[in-house]
Amino acid sequence: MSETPLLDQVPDGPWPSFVREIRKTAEGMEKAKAEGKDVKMPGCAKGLLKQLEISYKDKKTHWKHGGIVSVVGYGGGVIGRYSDLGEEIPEVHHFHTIRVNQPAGWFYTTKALRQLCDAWEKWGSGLTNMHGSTGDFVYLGTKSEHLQPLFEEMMQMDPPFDIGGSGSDLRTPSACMGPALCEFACYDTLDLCYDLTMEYQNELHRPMWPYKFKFKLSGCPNDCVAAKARSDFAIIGTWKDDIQIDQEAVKEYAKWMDIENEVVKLCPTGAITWDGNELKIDNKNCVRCMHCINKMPKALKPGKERGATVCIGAKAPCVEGAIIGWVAIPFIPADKLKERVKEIVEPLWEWWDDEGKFRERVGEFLWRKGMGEFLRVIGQDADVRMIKHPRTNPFMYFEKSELRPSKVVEEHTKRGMKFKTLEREEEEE
Amino acid sequence: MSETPLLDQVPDGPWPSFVREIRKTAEGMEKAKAEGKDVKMPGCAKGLLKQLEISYKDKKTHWKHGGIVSVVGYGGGVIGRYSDLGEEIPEVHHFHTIRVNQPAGWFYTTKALRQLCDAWEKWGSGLTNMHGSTGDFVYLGTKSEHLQPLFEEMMQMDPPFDIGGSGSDLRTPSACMGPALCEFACYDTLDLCYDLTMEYQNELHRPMWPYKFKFKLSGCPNDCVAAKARSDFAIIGTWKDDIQIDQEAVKEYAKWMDIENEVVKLCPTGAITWDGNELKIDNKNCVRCMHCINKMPKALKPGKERGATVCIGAKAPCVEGAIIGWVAIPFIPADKLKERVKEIVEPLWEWWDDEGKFRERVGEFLWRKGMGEFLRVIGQDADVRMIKHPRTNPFMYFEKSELRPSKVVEEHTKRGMKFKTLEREEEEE
Amino acid sequence: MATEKPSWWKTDFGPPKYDLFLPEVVKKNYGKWAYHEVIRPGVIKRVAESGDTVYTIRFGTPRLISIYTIRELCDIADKYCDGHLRWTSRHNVELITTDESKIDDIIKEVQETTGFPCGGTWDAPHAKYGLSNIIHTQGWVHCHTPAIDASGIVKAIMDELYEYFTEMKLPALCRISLACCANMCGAVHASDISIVGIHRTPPLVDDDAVRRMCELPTTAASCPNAAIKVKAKEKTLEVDGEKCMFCGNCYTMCPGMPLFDPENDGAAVLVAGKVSGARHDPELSKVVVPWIPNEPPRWPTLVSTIKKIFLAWANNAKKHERMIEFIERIGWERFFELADLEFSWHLIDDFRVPPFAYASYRVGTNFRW
Amino acid sequence: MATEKPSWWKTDFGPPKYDLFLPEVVKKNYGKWAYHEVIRPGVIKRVAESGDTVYTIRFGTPRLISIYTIRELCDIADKYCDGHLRWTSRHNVELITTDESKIDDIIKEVQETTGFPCGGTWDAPHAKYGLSNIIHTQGWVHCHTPAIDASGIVKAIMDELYEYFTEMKLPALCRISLACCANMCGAVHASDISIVGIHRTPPLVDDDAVRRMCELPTTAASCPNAAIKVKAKEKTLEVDGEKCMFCGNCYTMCPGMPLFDPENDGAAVLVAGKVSGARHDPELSKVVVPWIPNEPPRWPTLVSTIKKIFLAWANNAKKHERMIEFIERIGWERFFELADLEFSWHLIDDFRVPPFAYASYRVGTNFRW
Ligand code: SRM
Ligand code: SRM
Ligand code: SRM
Ligand code: SRM
Ligand code: SF4
Ligand code: SF4
Ligand code: SF4
Ligand code: SF4
Ligand code: SF4
Ligand code: SF4
Ligand code: SF4
Ligand code: SF4
Repeated sequence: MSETPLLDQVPDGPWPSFVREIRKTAEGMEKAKAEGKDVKMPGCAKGLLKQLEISYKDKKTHWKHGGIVSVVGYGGGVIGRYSDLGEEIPEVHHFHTIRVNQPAGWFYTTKALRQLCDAWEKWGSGLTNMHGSTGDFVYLGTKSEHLQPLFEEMMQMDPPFDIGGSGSDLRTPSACMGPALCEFACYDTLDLCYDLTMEYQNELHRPMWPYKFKFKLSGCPNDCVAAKARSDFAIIGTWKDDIQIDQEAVKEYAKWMDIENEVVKLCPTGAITWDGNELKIDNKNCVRCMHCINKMPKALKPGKERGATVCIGAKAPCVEGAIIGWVAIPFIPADKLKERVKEIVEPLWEWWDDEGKFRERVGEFLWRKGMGEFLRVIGQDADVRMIKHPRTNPFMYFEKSELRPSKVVEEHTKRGMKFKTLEREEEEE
Repeated sequence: MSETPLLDQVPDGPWPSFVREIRKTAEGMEKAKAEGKDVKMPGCAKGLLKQLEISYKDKKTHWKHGGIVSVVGYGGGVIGRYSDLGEEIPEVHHFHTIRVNQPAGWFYTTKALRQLCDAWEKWGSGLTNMHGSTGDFVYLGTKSEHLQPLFEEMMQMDPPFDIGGSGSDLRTPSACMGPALCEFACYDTLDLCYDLTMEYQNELHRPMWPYKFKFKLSGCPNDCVAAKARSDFAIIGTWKDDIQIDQEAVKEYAKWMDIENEVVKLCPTGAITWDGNELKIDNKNCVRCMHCINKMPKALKPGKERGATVCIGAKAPCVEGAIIGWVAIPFIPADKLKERVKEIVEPLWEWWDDEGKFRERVGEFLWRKGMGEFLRVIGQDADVRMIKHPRTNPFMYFEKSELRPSKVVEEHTKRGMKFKTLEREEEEE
Repeated sequence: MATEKPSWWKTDFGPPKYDLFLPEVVKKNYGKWAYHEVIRPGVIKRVAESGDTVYTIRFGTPRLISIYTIRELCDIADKYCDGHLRWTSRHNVELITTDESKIDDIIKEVQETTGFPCGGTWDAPHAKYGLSNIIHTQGWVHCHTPAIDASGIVKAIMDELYEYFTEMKLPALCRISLACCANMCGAVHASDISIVGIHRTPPLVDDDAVRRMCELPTTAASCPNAAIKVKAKEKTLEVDGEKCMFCGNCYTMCPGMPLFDPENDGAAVLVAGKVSGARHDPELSKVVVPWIPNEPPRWPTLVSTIKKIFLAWANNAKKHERMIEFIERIGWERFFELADLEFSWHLIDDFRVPPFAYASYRVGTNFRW
Repeated sequence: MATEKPSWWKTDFGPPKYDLFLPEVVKKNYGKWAYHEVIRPGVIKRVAESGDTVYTIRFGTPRLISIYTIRELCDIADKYCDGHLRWTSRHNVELITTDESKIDDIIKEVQETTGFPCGGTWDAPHAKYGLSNIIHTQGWVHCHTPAIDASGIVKAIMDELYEYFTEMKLPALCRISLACCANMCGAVHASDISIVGIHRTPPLVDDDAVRRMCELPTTAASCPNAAIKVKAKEKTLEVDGEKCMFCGNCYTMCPGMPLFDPENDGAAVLVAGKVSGARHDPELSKVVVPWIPNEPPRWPTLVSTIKKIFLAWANNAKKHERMIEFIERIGWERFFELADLEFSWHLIDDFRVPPFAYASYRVGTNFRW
């Protein structure tokens, strides 16, 4: 009888099977070993199958908390993992993953990929995730003692591959394909992603903050990397001026497309009219949702005054509830993005690092501190575009500078009352 | 120069002036006194003018916290009020209000009103609020020593008038005119209001709960007493079956009304169609918002299966933020209302009384406790109509009875773990 | 006090039963009304299934009314209405008659005697809406916590918007309300336009009063922002001015915590609340102007701000489009422009209970320029 | 460790710059694409302003892939694509070519060698949408906190919905995702349909482990429901089972707080999240099925529930109408009926931070029967 009767049932059905991938790896690694290749963990994939079979039987995981494992000079990027069946299945006693910083947009050459495979055939399980949810290329399963030599091999690849983020640090930024392949891109996602990644190598590699922090970059509001839901700092391409219309191309579409029902009526603000001849957009009323552009890519294009909106705070539900990022900076022109993003994010980090609680994401931190303080920290004014609607309670703070001189204020001052202020560490400045 | 130069400016403009009312009262009271009537506080209205003038100059109130003042046998219904200018203006040193329980729907006879006026001319300031925000007829301003004799006079009126609520008790229920004058009423608001008021006289008159509790009754979702926003327990008339349509009357409207744009297109669920001849309503899709009925009262009527929805928890923003009541009981048939409302509200009060915190309104209490417990307390199942949308987090409670038998549950039980349960005081039953 | 009670003595007898006060025609047609028509501003004709007809004639009042005025109204009701009248849920008074021919006289007499104008109705079938009275509270006339007066402001605003009360020329219902402090004794938290009194300085602790009259832990606990510390040794309280957002809750609990400052108290303006279910779900009001100073007796800045907002809506809304519906159509961006208001950080919710604030942040990038 | 470093030694050198990996035609037309067309399921033709054309051919993968599979893909990319390929943000791989004639061969070879199907695209202009891959996480393959497996469930669901991947026959975009615990390492909180692993029994405190490995106050503080008490004397922790809602946060902090129960762990199902701004603002997902047991290896109950929900939408939605848009049109009442789901009290939010829950309660009475 098979050693893995439960897993044997998985390959049923047409969708590609992860069990088949693990088996293929197990066979490949054994064969490579047999062929005399330097394969340090030939039985690892097979070990994983064994453990997985037990999980399928027990209906629970058999992985334990990882200790801290890493490579020289780095504080993160490796997730330590140990099996609680270590004695029974020593092949997976250690089963750490390494997060390898993917190239922006996930473009690869076969040459680069083959190097990554070769190194992993030697030092690891031969299994990967392409890709992790944050965007990294993930090496899945190796031993502590292989981490360092593997990384040294990565340093020497052409081009070399570096390690991504984990722990309470900057996580590996990721970006949609943007200008590389997409006609909708309102700024250069790949370039900004690369630039931020390079600028913040230290923040990426040495956990130092109250909790993790994620950048994700999408070239337009379609948001093909789900930045709005999955990154503390989402940079979403957009535009400010008028949608570009090619009326001739609209007419081409009109030949077969039901423009009235599928475009005009689905515009969320009713900003479009179509008289059978000309498509008109009331741009003051357009919220740049992308629907009409998505429907008629040959005829419509984002405007020419392009840039990005920053949405802040997105995260999963632990601890305070899930957050979809909210608008923090309504617009940064495309040519100012590199500079402005840094000017915003650096004081934000400093502030959060100083005053954030342990395991408090930036979103939760801002809930606690209020957007007023955030704006002051990053030196920006409030914009109505930041809110769905204004506050529903009259419980507002006022700074002392906003008060009129009065006896009461005087008396408070005399008594040493500290008033609310949005200036940071006023006294120290 | 006038004693009240600031208040003198108020009567400017066409809207009726409260200053004029106060002056008229001051004059009337003095005159009555002069005519030999038994007027205990002839200078009171004038005193109020004086104090008000000072407030207008100082831009602040001159009323102080009230102590507890009341009438024999009652714990509430009187708001004690003292002037901080008591020495300067002794006429308003005491200035308590008495909340008089208005008749449901605010219908009066002149006979009744004249009695109320006569008693107030004798024992009070001669000023009233018609009506207070909660709905009471408010006697505005008298002295502690007049409270009891005044109330005794109220007892002897024909019909007698009783005192309303204040403090941490049931507040005076109020109701829209409903079936008395309105064709939309889906249940008898006046009758239910009277019935509840009579049933809960003790709760109304003797503060006993963690905080106040308000009933308001509207005969349909138009909600002409703002029950959804202003009462802990809002009883809103509604129906379950099909809107009644008189097609001939629709055609009458069609002669001058733009049915397509003003009715069909404004239906929030797009449930209406009009082909110029017949108006059709997809009743499965109707949310009974009332718009089409409001527009065509001669042609459309609520369905025949009538009753009410209970929305719970509404209140002003102190302390946790303002609440518009949410759906707690989607439907109670009209003929079951008297019975069911009591069956629901009594265990709710008991529970809130036991476990509510000081100054915690029912809405806030339910936020803290969860709707699951509420449903169990009132013995009802959850209904999808209670929510705008299901929860956005997976942090659900499960009762022990919902768990499957398992080793883990056994071990927990062995160790004495108390599991979540929605049964109340299980152990005591 | 526990002496023998007289024979007429009673308690808990409750309000008069409503049916004692209903006009005959109402009793007869109770629950059997067929339809209504607003035949002119202030006058509603109600027709029963039986064919019976009744007219209700509505008048605006200042709410604070004299017993002498009530008697005048009684005189008129006796003369024309068989002694029947009612008040509405918005401080208006309605005279009730079955005789159409008496309407003019009633209007004339009420107006002449009391000064109360006829109006405040709305006519949904014809999409002609009048402005009703302003729901309001006590203010400096009676309450101990107000940051603004109530009646004086209402008067100043209604003077300015008078024509909208007496005519029906608005595109939709517009409810205005006022509360003199954050306790919001009115439907301020769910009105198309509303005014709420706010303080802007923390309580100035009066140690003596605190010691005499307050329970320290309860008062401290009453603060939603945990801004109050008990100073156990000194037997008093201390306020953290950086945390206080001036709600007045502590003062409600304890007279030793006054937070009045004539120069800094004032009014916030809210918009876009709604109660009825018509077309759009009920909605909480939202703050659009953080603060306007107290300017008695006529509050010119506040009045002109309200009028600006009112007209921005009235002149641009579609038929039946209430404030929230209007703003959702044009967007808050455009509303602030149209109403010539300034958006500032105060208007972004940062009230203590954080996810509630978040529910008002804008997710996604769909906004207008 | 602080020995002399070799000459090639470096750290913080970052990822390869993207342009090193871009195909020639992409470099040339970078930022200058004119439009795209989905010429058949899986194949997108992209035309640049210059007139240059490139084809991307998309294949579904199980995400967990072998280096041997990657090498196979490399072989094919070398043969047809000048050595260029990319992955998408949803675990799909795309081969890139400028030569239309190679498309058939690429599809055939990838399918035959790796078993990866061509598809996963959508065509908004023609309103024909394919289902893309399921974003998912580690599950029993690698993580220490999962309540369910990831890959095995994804496989079972995609087997069932396969035709929707290879054909484009959906009315709108539908994103499915899975996370194996409430940490939600995926876009589960904002997907049209999603599955999340949940526990249902409180942590079974392992006193020894707690003493050895955990900081007591930090672990206690990590509980969002304040369900954990420090037993200072015993140097361990105690859980209040009446307050715990099984989030696993304490276990993430402390290995001594395992909350696994094979019989009671399982999956919750959420719907109606969304990320793009198209037509409708982004939305959080909402729980519609509180719990389905773990049934490895094929999870039949979970799979059939997902399919039921999926079809209720696919068969009834209008063009371009995503799950949230669909449900907002028909109402949650109707959705539960259509998808044959039971509404229960678990689905009413009661998570600790109260006003957040309230934001999901229905105010007003506008609902359907
Ligand atoms: C590997 C990966 C899942 C995957 O299979 O792809 C992953 C795996 C883990 N995540 Fe994650 N997260 C991964 C992307 C995410 C994402 C998605 C994203 O980044 O777009 C999220 C949701 C977005 C967010 O940041 O909130 C996510 C939210 C979490 C959380 C909850 C954080 C929160 O604030 O609520 C935790 C808990 C924690 O940090 O302690 C967590 C914790 C973990 C840990 C480290 C478990 C733990 O308790 O410490 C997991 C290690 C699993 C393992 O054994 O390998 N992971 N995690 C993803 C990273 C791969 C990569 O680098 O590409
Ligand atoms: C008289 C009246 C205002 C008016 O001018 O009409 C009034 C006056 C007061 N209200 Fe009120 N409330 C009045 C209706 C309301 C309403 C409206 C309603 O009932 O429809 C509300 C909002 C709805 C609600 O219940 O939340 C209301 C919400 C409050 C609150 C805040 C309660 C909360 O949970 O947030 C307080 C504060 C308190 O209870 O300590 C309050 C407290 C007060 C106090 C007793 C002041 C205090 O701090 O103790 C006021 C006495 C004023 C005075 O000197 O006469 N009043 N109060 C209304 C009662 C008259 C009547 O019986 O008809
Ligand atoms: C008299 C009064 C009830 C009472 O028992 O006192 C009343 C009477 C009527 N209301 Fe009302 N409503 C009354 C307060 C309200 C309130 C409460 C409030 O303002 O605080 C509301 C909720 C306001 C809100 O949503 O914020 C209210 C929302 C409605 C609506 C919904 C309109 C909308 O578009 O939202 C209708 C329907 C309509 O327009 O015909 C309505 C309809 C009506 C009708 C047509 C009902 C009928 O068939 O008789 C009545 C006459 C309307 C008119 O004046 O032309 N009534 N009505 C109240 C009049 C107050 C006043 O003096 O102005
Ligand atoms: C390849 C990829 C970007 C990448 O850098 O990897 C991509 C590519 C495209 N997306 Fe996307 N989207 C990709 C993930 C996403 C995501 C993220 C996600 O799913 O996690 C979203 C947000 C999903 C959400 O809202 O929950 C996303 C929402 C859209 C939309 C919005 C559709 C809508 O109705 O909401 C469009 C517009 C459209 O339909 O044309 C779009 C449009 C497009 C276009 C047409 C852009 C273009 O002109 O090339 C691309 C091809 C579509 C096709 O397959 O037919 N893309 N797209 C991602 C493909 C993943 C996959 O393998 O399936
Ligand atoms: S987010 Fe916009 S720019 Fe980026 S790939 Fe998607 S559609 Fe293109
Ligand atoms: S982008 Fe969206 S909002 Fe703007 S016109 Fe097009 S469909 Fe309307
Ligand atoms: S709430 Fe309905 S029934 Fe009552 S008066 Fe208003 S419209 Fe008539
Ligand atoms: S009552 Fe409202 S929801 Fe129902 S059909 Fe009429 S307009 Fe539509
Ligand atoms: S709103 Fe405030 S100040 Fe005004 S009456 Fe109510 S409690 Fe008093
Ligand atoms: S006014 Fe409100 S916030 Fe300020 S100290 Fe008092 S209770 Fe606290
Ligand atoms: S979702 Fe939970 S169980 Fe799954 S990988 Fe993330 S942390 Fe691990
Ligand atoms: S599982 Fe979550 S709720 Fe339960 S004790 Fe642990 S941290 Fe608290």
